[in-house]
Amino acid sequence: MVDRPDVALDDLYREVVMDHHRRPRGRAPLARVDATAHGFNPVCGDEVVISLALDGDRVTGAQVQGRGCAICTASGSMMAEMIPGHTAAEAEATAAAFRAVMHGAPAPGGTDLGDLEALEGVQKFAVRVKCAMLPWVTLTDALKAWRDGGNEATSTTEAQEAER
Amino acid sequence: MVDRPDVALDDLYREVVMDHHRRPRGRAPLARVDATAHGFNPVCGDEVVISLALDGDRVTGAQVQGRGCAICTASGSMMAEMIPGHTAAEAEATAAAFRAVMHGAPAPGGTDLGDLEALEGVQKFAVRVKCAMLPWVTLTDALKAWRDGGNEATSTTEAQEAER
Amino acid sequence: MAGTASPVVALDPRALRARFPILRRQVHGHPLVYLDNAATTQKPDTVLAALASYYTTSNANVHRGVHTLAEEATALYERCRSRVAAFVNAPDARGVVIVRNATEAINLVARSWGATLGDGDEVLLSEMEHHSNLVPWIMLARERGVALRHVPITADGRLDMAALAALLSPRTRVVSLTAMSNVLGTINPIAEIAAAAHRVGAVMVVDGAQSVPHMPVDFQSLGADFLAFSAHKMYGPTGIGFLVARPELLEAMEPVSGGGEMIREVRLDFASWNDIPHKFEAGTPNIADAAAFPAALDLLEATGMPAVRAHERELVGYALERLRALGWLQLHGPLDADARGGLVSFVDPEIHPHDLAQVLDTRGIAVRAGHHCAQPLMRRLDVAATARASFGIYNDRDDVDALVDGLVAARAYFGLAGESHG
Amino acid sequence: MAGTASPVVALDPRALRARFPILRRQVHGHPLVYLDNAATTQKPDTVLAALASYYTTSNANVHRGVHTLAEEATALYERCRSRVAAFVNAPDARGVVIVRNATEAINLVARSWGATLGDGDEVLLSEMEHHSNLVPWIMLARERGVALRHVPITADGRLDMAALAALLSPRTRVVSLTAMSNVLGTINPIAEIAAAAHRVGAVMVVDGAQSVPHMPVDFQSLGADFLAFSAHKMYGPTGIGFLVARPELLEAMEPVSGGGEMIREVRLDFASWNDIPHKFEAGTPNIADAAAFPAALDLLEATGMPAVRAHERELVGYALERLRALGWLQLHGPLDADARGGLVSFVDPEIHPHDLAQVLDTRGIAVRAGHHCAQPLMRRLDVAATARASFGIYNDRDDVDALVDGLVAARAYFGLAGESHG
Ligand SMILES: Cc1ncc(COP(=O)(O)O)c(C=O)c1O
Ligand SMILES: Cc1ncc(COP(=O)(O)O)c(C=O)c1O
Repeated sequence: MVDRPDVALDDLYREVVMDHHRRPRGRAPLARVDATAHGFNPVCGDEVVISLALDGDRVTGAQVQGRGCAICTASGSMMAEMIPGHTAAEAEATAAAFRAVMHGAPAPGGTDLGDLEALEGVQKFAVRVKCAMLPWVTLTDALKAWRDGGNEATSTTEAQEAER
Repeated sequence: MVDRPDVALDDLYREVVMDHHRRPRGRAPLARVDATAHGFNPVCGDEVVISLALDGDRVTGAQVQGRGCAICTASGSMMAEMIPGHTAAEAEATAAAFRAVMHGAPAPGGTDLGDLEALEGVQKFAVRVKCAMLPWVTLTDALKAWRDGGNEATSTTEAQEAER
Repeated sequence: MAGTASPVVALDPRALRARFPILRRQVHGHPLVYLDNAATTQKPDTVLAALASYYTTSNANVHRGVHTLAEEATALYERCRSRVAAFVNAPDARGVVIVRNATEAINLVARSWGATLGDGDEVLLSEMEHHSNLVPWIMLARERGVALRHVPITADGRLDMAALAALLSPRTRVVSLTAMSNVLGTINPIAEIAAAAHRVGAVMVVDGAQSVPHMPVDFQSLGADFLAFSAHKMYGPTGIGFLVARPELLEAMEPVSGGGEMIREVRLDFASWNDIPHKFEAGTPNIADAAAFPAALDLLEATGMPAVRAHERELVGYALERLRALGWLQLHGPLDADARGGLVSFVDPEIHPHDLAQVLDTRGIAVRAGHHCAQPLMRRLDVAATARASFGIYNDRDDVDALVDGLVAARAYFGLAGESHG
Repeated sequence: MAGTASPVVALDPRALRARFPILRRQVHGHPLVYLDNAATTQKPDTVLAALASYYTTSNANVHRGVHTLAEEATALYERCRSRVAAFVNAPDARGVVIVRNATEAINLVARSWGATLGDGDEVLLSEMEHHSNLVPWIMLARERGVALRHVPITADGRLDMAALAALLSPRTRVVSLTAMSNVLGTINPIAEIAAAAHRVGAVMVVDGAQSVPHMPVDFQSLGADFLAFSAHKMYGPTGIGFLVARPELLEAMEPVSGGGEMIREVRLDFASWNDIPHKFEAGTPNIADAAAFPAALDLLEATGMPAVRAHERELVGYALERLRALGWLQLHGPLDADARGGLVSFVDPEIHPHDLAQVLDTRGIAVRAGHHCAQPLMRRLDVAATARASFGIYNDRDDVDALVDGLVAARAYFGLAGESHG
């Protein structure tokens, strides 16, 4: 049997998480879309579509659509709140830091994860890590496609979470 | 674990069997060959070639060549001794009766198995049944090919012993 | 098995439960309530004992050895084949190919029998199929230009039989359908469909992954040409499954995998094949699990498949009733317990199935949440995922009650109204 | 494992033997002397315990479930993959595909990587290959017109390296060779051959069925592109084997089997694939045996593969010496123990191998008699069959002595002269 400390549900569904889940931010359509990506979790069928407005390399607006579980929805909502005002590179650094935390590593020094810290408990639930990562994996893809000159991408949690 | 009564080696290698094994009959070439078949046991690589001379539907001579284990050799030797003088149908009946015995059934009433009775003990050694049957399977094929108008056939113990 | 007309003796889930050591386990401080039997079932003590016995007394490689262990191992391995043949009333044990799972069985048919198909030929599937009965045919369509047709489902989750009749034509070469949906529970009228398939000259492939473990299945009276199922869904070990086929069809098929056991004669640049079923079993097979599986068949036969079906029919009826009474759930599949196997898929419109399963897990209740390897069906039902509770011989009404309590608790946990309307 | 430079601590076969329950069995009233390890090995108590533990605590289907058992089963299954990767020093666990056996692994390469080959391309094999490394390529040759070339063997049973060099050309797309012959025992210089294969742009496929269980094998320092082996030959369960590959190669390959687990997205007439290695693992895998196999790796790692090799090298040296001394046996393969693994094939010119094995069996000694799935090699050696004794970690000199006594007794039984010349 696998050693697994008993986990409380409240570790997963913290207050902040539930708040984002109930009133997800970033649902409103953007006036202009510079980058977009469609993310898909083949394990559970969850989908998100991330749309971004950029000014130079600074994200000015983010929309998160799709259907997902509480964790996925909350994670996307936090993202929509956090990244506008940041550069693409900063957003990517946040995604990387969040992935590190989800896989049990400490957040790289200096990264402020803000509300995302409330998702820290997800790391104890292996299957749910993909739920939390889906919006961020998709964001990374949207930014990559935007850099590469395209503006649309499709991604899955499997592809990017496989290395963990 | 499979229930398997303890078996003595002497059940397998009876005196008569050993005699046929040491001095196999029917090795001499025939003056005339009317039917022939090549038999092959893919489990162990044993091979026999049966050649028959026929007069009408009566077998007048049999040659058994090839390389095989003691059981296979003895069985072929007994065959070479038994079937000349018998009709094709009689030879086939003997083959059928011997197969029945090898698979644990009583010999059909009226069949005289002669020396073959000494191979009765083989039935307790599942893998070795194919060794004993190889010459007979091949004989059956030779006769079948002869009836069908051809005069050559190839057969394996797998093909004909599969139904057991 | 087939043809015994003895009256159905009700099974005793409590007595059966005692035979499954894992059911004494606690999960998060609660006794395990295992409701994920459609994914895989638990294993009785006798299967574990048979496994251990094989390895501690008779382990050897099969088919080629003279020594005692090899002979015993071969006999045990072949015994599995004949037991399986008898269990589904196959015409001949030579028609039983031992594979890894139902998926491999269907792939074998799609690849090997499928190699006789080409442009203009059609394969008829349905909207309720598991990926294992879709993807092999999609691969075949890509390779050989075969056209795939799909029987739609009705609003209550049954095959649309009128549409099926209209889709059958002389171009139809294969009809491949699940006998019981792993999402909707629907039991399909296979015998009727097989007869129709045969009338147009098609072969009938039956995905029995869900039916063989849960109801009497008679290969011959179904009129099946191929039947695929997995041991692990019928109280047997993982890693072993079966393709049961009419021997004549297997005779005509080419092997898809080459190696030891499956050959007759090999030269450096030439090989000929062994007889069926061996020509489809390349390499050392899963001997131990084959040796152990008959212990699972013993249990099912001693319980009686009619009794298994009656028990699960009763249980799914009770579950449907209690789940409907909650008032807030979407239930998928026919609401008539006679038309469905012992599983129920549901969606709480306000709680994602993943979250629901998570809450249930903290109460020791194991249900599955997801697309159940049926993405096209999810799309048809217009859901991303469902939660699914699926029953086995050891489940009883208490398990259903625990599930219902858990669903109510989940609503409370997520701050939603959750008054039972029942 | 790889790179540990600790001195080789000799293994203690008696202590190891105590770990294998079956070795306490009697056969025909004699203690079992198991000398058929090249066909399959016996299983230690820890593997049996791991199997039982999986089924009694964590059994569930993998990869798709939220519930605790599903999470545990998934972790155990994936742990097998990473343990195997570490054991052979693979660059990445994503390069480890879990299959049924070595045969399936080679078929996967021949079918999937082989689909990139065509007319004019060549596959280089050898005269000493097992059917499992011949037939998949024969099937490929039939389908795609690829030409097969075979490295001949020398009189003492080694690859003819000069001939190999001459056969390699830019047309050679695949070199697929056994690292250790299951008949001759010959250990082939794979690293050297892989380097030569890479120079002409071919991929190197290594049949590790006999080498991985019996000597240190380092995927990266061998320069292998693909490595195939079976758990059942290395003290693990039947029904599970591995294809270890460079991940880039797997990425570029198409799956050969479709179904659950291996997909990304499925529509009725379209499917896309999951990431490696999952895209090659369709359907419910052999979870229990994957969960149990690391216990066998524990034993091998604790013993140390250098110690395993040293033990078997010593034993085969002793066996060669004693068998030669009998004076009447034909021995096949190199006579130098450094050049061969722990097995020896022999023929008594006056007793057919089947009869020899039968006599040995009545004394409790299990050896294999037959063509050992190497018919072309038998033809090359001009024998119908050989007898083979193959060693494992629990065998010792007493077992060799019992074998030699049995061979003498067989001569007596068949009324042949059988004076030992040694
Ligand atoms: C050299 C070699 N290759 C391949 C195999 C095939 O192994 P398996 O039957 O486990 O697939 C064997 C064993 O029989 C072998 O000895
Ligand atoms: C209807 C149906 N078909 C096929 C399968 C595939 O079974 P397996 O994964 O054992 O191959 C399943 C189970 O997952 C199923 O429910």
